[in-house]
Amino acid sequence: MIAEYTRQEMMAIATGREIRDGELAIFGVGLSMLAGFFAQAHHAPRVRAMTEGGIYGATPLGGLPWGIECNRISSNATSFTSALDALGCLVASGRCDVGIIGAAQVDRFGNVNTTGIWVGGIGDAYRPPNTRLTGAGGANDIACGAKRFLIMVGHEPKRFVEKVSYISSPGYLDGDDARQRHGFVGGGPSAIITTLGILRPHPETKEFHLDGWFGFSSPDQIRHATAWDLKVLPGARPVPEPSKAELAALRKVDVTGALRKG
Amino acid sequence: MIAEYTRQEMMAIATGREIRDGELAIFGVGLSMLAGFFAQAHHAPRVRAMTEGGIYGATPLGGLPWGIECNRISSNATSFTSALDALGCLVASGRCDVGIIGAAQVDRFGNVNTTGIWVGGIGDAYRPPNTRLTGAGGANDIACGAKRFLIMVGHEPKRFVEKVSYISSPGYLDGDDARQRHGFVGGGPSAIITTLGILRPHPETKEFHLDGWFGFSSPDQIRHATAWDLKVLPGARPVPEPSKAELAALRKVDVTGALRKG
Amino acid sequence: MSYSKLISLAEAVRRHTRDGQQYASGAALPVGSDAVVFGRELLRQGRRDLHAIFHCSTQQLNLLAAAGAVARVECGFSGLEVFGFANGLRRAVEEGRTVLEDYSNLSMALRLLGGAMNWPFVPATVNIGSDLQYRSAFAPDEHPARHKIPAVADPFSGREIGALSPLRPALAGIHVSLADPLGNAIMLGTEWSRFELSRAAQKVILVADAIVDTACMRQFPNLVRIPDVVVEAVVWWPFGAWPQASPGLYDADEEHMKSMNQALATEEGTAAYLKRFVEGYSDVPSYLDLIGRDRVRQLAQTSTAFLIDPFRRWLQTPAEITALSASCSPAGEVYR
Amino acid sequence: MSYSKLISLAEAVRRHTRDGQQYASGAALPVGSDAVVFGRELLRQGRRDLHAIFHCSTQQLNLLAAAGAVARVECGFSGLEVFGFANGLRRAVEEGRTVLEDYSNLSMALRLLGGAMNWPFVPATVNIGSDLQYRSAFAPDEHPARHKIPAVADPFSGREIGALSPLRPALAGIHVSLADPLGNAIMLGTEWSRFELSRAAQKVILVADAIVDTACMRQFPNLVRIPDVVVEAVVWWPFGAWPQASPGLYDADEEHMKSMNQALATEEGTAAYLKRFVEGYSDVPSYLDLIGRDRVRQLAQTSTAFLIDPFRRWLQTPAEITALSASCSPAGEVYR
Repeated sequence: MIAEYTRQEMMAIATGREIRDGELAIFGVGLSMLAGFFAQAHHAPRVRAMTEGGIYGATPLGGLPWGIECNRISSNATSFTSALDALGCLVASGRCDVGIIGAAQVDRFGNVNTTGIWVGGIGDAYRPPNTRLTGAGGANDIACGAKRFLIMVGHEPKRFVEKVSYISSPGYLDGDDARQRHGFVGGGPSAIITTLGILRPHPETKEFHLDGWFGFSSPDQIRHATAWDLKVLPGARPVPEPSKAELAALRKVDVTGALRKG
Repeated sequence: MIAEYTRQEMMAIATGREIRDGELAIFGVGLSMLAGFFAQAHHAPRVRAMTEGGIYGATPLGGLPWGIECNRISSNATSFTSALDALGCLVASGRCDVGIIGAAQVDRFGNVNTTGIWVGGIGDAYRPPNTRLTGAGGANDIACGAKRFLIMVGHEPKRFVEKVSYISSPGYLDGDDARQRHGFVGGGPSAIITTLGILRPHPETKEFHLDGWFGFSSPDQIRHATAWDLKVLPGARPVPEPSKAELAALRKVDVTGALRKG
Repeated sequence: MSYSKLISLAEAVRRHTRDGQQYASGAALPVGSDAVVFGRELLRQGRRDLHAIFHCSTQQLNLLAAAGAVARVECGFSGLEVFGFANGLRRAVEEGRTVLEDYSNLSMALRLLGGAMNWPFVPATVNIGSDLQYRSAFAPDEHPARHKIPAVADPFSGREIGALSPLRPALAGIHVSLADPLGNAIMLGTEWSRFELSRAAQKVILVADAIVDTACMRQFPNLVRIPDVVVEAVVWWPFGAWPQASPGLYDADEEHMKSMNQALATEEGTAAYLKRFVEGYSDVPSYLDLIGRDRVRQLAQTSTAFLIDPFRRWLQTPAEITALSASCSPAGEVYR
Repeated sequence: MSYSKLISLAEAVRRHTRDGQQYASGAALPVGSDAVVFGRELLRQGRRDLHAIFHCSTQQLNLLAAAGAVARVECGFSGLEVFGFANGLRRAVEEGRTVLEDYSNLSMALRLLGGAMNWPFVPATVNIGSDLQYRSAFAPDEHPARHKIPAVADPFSGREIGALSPLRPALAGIHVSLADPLGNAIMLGTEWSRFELSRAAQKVILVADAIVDTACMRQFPNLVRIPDVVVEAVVWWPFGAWPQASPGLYDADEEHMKSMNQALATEEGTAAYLKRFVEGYSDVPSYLDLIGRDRVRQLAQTSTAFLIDPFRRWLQTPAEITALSASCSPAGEVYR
């Protein structure tokens, strides 16, 4: 008898499973923070969590923070420093083990667009986007510097595109060893965790392949929700459903039930 | 009737007179700090003093500090930051109005050596100095960045040399507009205040000329104590002796009478 | 001897701002410490055509852009975190009224550091290889952009990295938790990039939620990350970051965060918002009335309130602050 | 869940140091906060051939160099301020036993910043045009030196400035006023470059004058400039900076500053000093006996003592500290 859970909860748990005990991890707000603190509550008690504002040693109190300077994350911190410290000294330096970022669009090489949507592409001369999004924020810095990073994104064809119209945060650029040209100290995206399954990069080409699907989805469904010709990794398999302990840990973190609405 | 005073006191007062009210000023320990706080006590009540450790708003308590992190300067500060802040954000940036530095040797263009004495010169290959001195410390940063700086030094021929054997802190290098080659934001040394008088740079050549002598010294005596052919600025004249108010202000700062021993 | 730098918000904006100015604020995260009330006053005095430098978007930038006062903006993040897109800024950018140049959050901090240090450029190992480097809204015809983040070769290894342009904004309005009348300031919560901004800006005006006696600063000098020597003026304005949060003092006003952002999504909504929440107060008391005294009390019941406890004994009352401000003339009178 | 990182000084040196290592300390000014007792323990355990990175010379570097344990050193200031030249270091340099590479105080801080940021180089608008750039003790035959502070052209203006090499020392021993068992630290007084060093070093060991409960850090998170995430181990050692000062806790021991520096001026004096003040104690109590209990009490009567007042209620007693240390195994046991 499997407990009931939402797609958002499955995505958060699958993301949390990627985080290992003792790691130095940077979380953004929202889903990313829930996934991270779920990992801490469940299997990674010694995870060293921080935010890009340089908030250390804190766990959210009284619900999901509205932002990384929300008082809900500032009420039990052991250290407050700065963006330069967190994103510079600890992330861009290559010291941070893992970061979690979101995406409006992601492409086959794991490049992320959070800057804007240009109908018909930008063109040669830059023009304002038809839909302005949030910009790169700290995600570009995580994508360049963290040893690895995870991308969390809802699985829809308009989001999983052949080529993003603007690279806000670099994945593997045009694949293979393209990251090396820029000397990035970070290793690149290790997984894209979606509302339907998990994609991982091919070890050589760095193209993202299907590696796992959830109990409520299927490889076919995922391929249909992906605008590029999604290949499947050898060994791809169903992702284990959330255990009772996992769900209990996640729901303890998700005080306000934000993920149960999804 | 002129009050009695020592050569060290005259030098400190002459240096303090160079500091104007409201200026942002960086002081080192010892003579430099006494001269600076004398100015604050006497004619520059709004001088904004700091040390290279980023100690702001402090005045020495209980005597001359042993160093710029001595508790005597840490007991009434309004802000403690760091070397990067004080020497970088405020001095190297060009923001600081005036700094005071010392010298083991100074040459005709106001270049300062505090690194070492090499008998017969260093030669082409670097070798350890015969006498190792204290190194550049923050003086190089002041010499490059402060809008102007003052050099305080005992007037002896071995200290006033044609060319220093090692430039620890740049004055006008080889004169004229040599500083501009390096794009220094700071203006260079505006005066050398010695135990015998005051030297100032020629406006064009930047060679230091005699501009003033003390009550107890004379142009001849100063020329004899200078190893280069010291020229005299038009308008050079005796430096006014310390007033009673100046001496009283200085001695209030020089609690332990460090300057009266000199 | 020390001089009070306390002046009114209206006077600070009158004296130190002008149309077309490079104005930096928002040096805190989208829901946190930002001098939002400084932006309201800019609009009250009709400033426009601003070149805004915001490390992150905040409700201040959202409002200024919605009101049409921002010609150009450089920032690292243009949303409002969990509150979604910044609708006013978004609308201004999509309509081409505001030109937004994109960087990352680290890059903005580095550019402020470079300004503080007065470096000609800052080394960048981030933003390179992405469209943050290749696309420039300020130089739209360059593709790839050549002057936004040009390449520079490391002289030690030959490796090519990026060079960021330093920022030296003409004016910064910086929100702090506590300031003394001299301009010494304590920030509670992440500094974000307020330390770097306070050194990079050519002129700094503090907007403090509370004023404390200088004795507080002498007790906690390591907390005084903005010393008076870099500060031009101090403005006292409680709830100056509202509807955003100020750790130790008040929580974010979630209801107003949402309703404000919703209003700024349209021109009509913006007009109504301006009428009510920009023009609708004349001083601190009527501003607090506008928020609602009950709301004010409730927001101050923050779980972070204990952070302010060590400083309570030095807090100045409104009457004391008024007395200190009155003693401040342009020539700078002695206050103690 | 949290884990105690408290270990003994002897164990810290045994586990984390080795001959020939790049060891950074002295990240405070010559008369202030420095982990001097860490240097004593390095000598007790016979470490040698060290590559020392000292922002400024201190009595620690003076002692290590006098004892012949330093092969190379990079620093910005090699004196002892009003106490004069550092005789031990001076002697080692003049005799060619220690090779000293000169920088300025800002350059050392910048090089640590560059290491913390993992930049390939750091822009330098100082040190250029002087012999700090043209002369290299590490590359004596190059004149002018080409690799110490090479030129780099600003890609925006073409202006040529200098490029400093970043520092990433293998180990840093950092003196702090207060630490908790997790490795969160508060520094009182100037940070000098301890913030940058704590991020630049590959491994950080804190030497704390006093241990406080983590509740202290949660009350003053803005004072915790070194968070536990960058710290490997915490050593409790009161008067660990002696004979130098620790603001809030003790003054410089002027008599010992002088007699120590005098002793280090000769080989015989150094041998006598090592016998008495390096080998002459076995633990914290016998170390304090060696200083002299009266002297200890007198040095603690500092005019800065009020700086520690806000933290007194969280100070741990020696017995509490011992209990916390005992709970620390290499596998990291939970302490609370």
